[in-house]
Amino acid sequence: MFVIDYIKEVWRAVKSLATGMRRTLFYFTHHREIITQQYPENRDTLNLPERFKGEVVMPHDEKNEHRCTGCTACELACPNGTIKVITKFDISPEGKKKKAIDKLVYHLELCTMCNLCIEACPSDAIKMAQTFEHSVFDRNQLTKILNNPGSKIMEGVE
Amino acid sequence: MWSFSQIANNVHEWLGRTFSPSMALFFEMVLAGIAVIGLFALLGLVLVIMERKVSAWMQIRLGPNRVGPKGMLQSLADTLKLLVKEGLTPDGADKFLFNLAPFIAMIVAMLLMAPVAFARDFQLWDMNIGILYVSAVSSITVISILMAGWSSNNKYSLMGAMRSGAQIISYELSAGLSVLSIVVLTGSLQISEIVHSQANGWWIFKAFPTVLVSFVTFIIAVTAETNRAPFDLAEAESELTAGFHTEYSGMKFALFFLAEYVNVFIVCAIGATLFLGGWMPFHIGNWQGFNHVMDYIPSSLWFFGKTFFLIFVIMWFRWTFPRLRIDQLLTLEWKYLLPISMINLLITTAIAILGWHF
Amino acid sequence: MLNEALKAKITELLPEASFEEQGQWLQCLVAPKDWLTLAGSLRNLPDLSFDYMFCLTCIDWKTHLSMVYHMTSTQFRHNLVIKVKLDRTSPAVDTVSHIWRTAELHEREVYEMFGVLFNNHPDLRLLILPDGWEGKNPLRKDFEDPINMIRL
Amino acid sequence: MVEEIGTTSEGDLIINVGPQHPATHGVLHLVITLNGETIKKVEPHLGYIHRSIEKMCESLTYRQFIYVTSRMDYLSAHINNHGCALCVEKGLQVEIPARAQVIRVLMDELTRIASHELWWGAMAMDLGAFTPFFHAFRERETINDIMEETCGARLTMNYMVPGGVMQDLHPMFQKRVKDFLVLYKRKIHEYDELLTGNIIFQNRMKGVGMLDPADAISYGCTGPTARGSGVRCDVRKFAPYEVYDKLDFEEVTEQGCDSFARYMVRIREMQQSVRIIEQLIDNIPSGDFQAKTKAVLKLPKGEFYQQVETARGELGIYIVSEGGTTPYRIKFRSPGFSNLSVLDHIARGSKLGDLVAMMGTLDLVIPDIDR
Repeated sequence: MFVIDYIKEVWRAVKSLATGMRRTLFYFTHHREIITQQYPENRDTLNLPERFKGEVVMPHDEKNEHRCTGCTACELACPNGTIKVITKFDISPEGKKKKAIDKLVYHLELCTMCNLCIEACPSDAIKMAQTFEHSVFDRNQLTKILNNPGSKIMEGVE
Repeated sequence: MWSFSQIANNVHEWLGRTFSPSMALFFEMVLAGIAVIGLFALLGLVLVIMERKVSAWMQIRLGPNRVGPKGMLQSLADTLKLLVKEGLTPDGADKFLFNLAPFIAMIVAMLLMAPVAFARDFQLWDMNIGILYVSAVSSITVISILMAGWSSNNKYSLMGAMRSGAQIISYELSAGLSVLSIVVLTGSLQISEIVHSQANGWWIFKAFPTVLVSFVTFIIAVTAETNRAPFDLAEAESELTAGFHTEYSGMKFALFFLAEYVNVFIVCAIGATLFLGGWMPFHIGNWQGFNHVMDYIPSSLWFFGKTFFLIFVIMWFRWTFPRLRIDQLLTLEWKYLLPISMINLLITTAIAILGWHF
Repeated sequence: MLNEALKAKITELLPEASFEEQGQWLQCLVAPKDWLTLAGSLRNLPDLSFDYMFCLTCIDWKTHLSMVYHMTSTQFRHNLVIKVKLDRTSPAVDTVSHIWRTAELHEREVYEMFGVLFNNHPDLRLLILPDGWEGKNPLRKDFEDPINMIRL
Repeated sequence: MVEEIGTTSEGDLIINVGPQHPATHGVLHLVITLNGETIKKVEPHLGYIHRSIEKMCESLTYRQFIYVTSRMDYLSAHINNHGCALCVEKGLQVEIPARAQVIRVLMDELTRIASHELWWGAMAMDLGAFTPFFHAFRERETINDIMEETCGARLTMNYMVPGGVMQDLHPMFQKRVKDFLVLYKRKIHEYDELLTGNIIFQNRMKGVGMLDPADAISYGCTGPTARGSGVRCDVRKFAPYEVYDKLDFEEVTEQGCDSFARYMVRIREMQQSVRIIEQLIDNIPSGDFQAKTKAVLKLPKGEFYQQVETARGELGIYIVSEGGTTPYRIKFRSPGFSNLSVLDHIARGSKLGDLVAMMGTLDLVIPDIDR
């Protein structure tokens, strides 16, 4: 009958709305479900996974030595021209000329964190750091030189 | 006992002693004006922060929490921001109407404050046609919206205004009809009499099924009338960016914003007065002890408690439901709310005549 | 339908069509003037019913352009690749946008990217490039953007 | 005044939706001709985010070009990368280790769930319900955390390489995925309570944007858009890649042909993805995660086409190789581009409010359309 169908329709509609309202009331009263992270405050407890790709860095040991041979594999692997390897020739104690890096220039502003350079590196000289707060006021500060001044290649890395 | 009415009486007596009667009346009007503007600003701040907190908790967020203790001063900071913002007027706009519209919206909201009974014997103007006044004045809101939408010279604004016009005019009907059922039961249009008629129980309990239906209809209709979601088609941000106030910025936008919240407060206050007994405390039959405890709670608290509960319900709607489409909005009014409230009014009238309520 | 049967069927429809045996699907080379009639029969013959054209593009071979149409039948799941060789200076081919509606936007894309004119296309305007774009077609091999060219 | 605000001679109103508009989720520009509230014509203007990825790829090597494709359909970045890797592998004819295959499928399905979660929230927001957005993001964040732990990034992972995957799974991966499945199953009924069952929502979706199956095929619609019209077009079923042919899952189709059917397809597809993950998560074979490939990849002369099923539909990668280290021509047949083309067809005659519902259920990702 028309009237009964009409009432049923209204009842169904009200019920469906009430179901939704019950769900939002549940969250309104259950503050434990809140998932907001308060970012600058939780900096100390913020744990980024060790694989997080934030920035390319070159680890140096305590003797200020790195593992980079200057083979330019990373430069070739990079799709954006982010890395420029500037090489020089060291004179070894035996008087032999040996290729080494002068500067490894890294343009953070061009980097897409694709990890291809890390994969390409034969001597594990570079890795991804877990930093992520990269904002600076001057774009030039994003161009970084990865090797420390005065650093040299580790013994035994070819 | 300390109460609003006592303060008002003291002020009135003091003014009467110190000045001539006409000067006293003038000062009283100034004081009332200041009080209304102050309440207006305060309500804006409180309701905005309330809305933001309610929405945040329903959306498993924290909400504003940076400015002031627990973010309670956030809306103050926002107001400051809106005040110092540049108020832009678009080139092709009708400048006079464009600038006038937000003021009309605000004046309407202020006018509506007049008959609201905030506490026992505390009312700006207890006119004998209080309910009629409220429903008459509240429909002027649509003019400000139409004015804003038309004068902005923006297609989104115009569409928002047109939608809003259709919506407010249709929902006036069922809001009026549901209010009428209380008028029928009390036999008076005067707010104070309606409140006093609920001394032995609120209408929502006294004539249970029919008044409950008119209460639900009233809440739905006023949600639509104040352009709140799920009936916010005039603003419909995913369709019309911001609807009728797309082109407004700075303080003019803030006035619209404020007027919306004050309108919500007023319709909830009217709803609380009509259906939930206004400032009348909650009494249960002959439980003298319980009733005395209830009487100790100040009447203004009762009033604001009920009003804010209704405001919460309206916010609850907003943060739960998706928006209706324009044709569905009108279908809901003309095919569901209007017949239901008409039949309901008939039954209520029968109940009132036969005296079948408590 | 298997590739051999498909080949026989197309040869029957269009004796001039030649075939290439490379890639995963049957490739068929068609002259621009024959394309429209072949397309209609490919779409409408009940035992072919290539109703779904999933890829429409163009390749610039420096000497000529070739339109590549990948199509399949949602009913039989057999695939066919049609190639139409076009002249590079004034490339033009009949539109198939009324046969496969998806071709309408794809042909507009090819039009602006390669400069291929589609005869009888209902709405052949620039789609992706900004209005008033002048100069060469970006996906051609000799295109060089004087300002923003990416050099790696 | 009427002339000033842009009308046609018949009195129709022409409005620009976008390029900056809350409903377009990006820089899509639609020029809409309206008669009152009724839509007469929708005309897309594209290109605001066109980066010519196809041209860029012509100068990138076969290892390098994969990362660019994450930027096309950024919500199914894994699946885009997967398709490219598969296409290159097809040319190289390398055998991919079983472990890598399973990892790839797991990642694809997690991506699909994450993408549909975002779609669900964003579509609810288009319709004016804000709360579901945050609820959807709660589950999506969990997936993003899993991705971050294993792949090192949350959105553009670049995890697939020709021959396998870049790194092995994180030791915690299995546990985290199982935790996610528990969370997901606990929360999935809330989606129905909040949105699916809601009468307002159903009225907004049912009978809106009717797309009949023949049109869906003719317009080249794929993915949930076409499956909502009952077209069986799941690449995972008709041209299975990796281990999909060994898996037990349904191809979700609905017969409704309207927006609600497309909505339900996506909701049910998430459950099928959960089913796939459940089958695989305890059966990840041990072994290499990457096949041995040469340092410099060279594809033989020829043409290679690979289809994959992204969250939005069929992505086709068409590589034309001249035998060098870079592709001669590459074409991405993006699902969004074809799905967008149907918008004008289904929107005519409906209300302006329906347009957002339709755009929501077409699940448009603008960089995928523009490329």
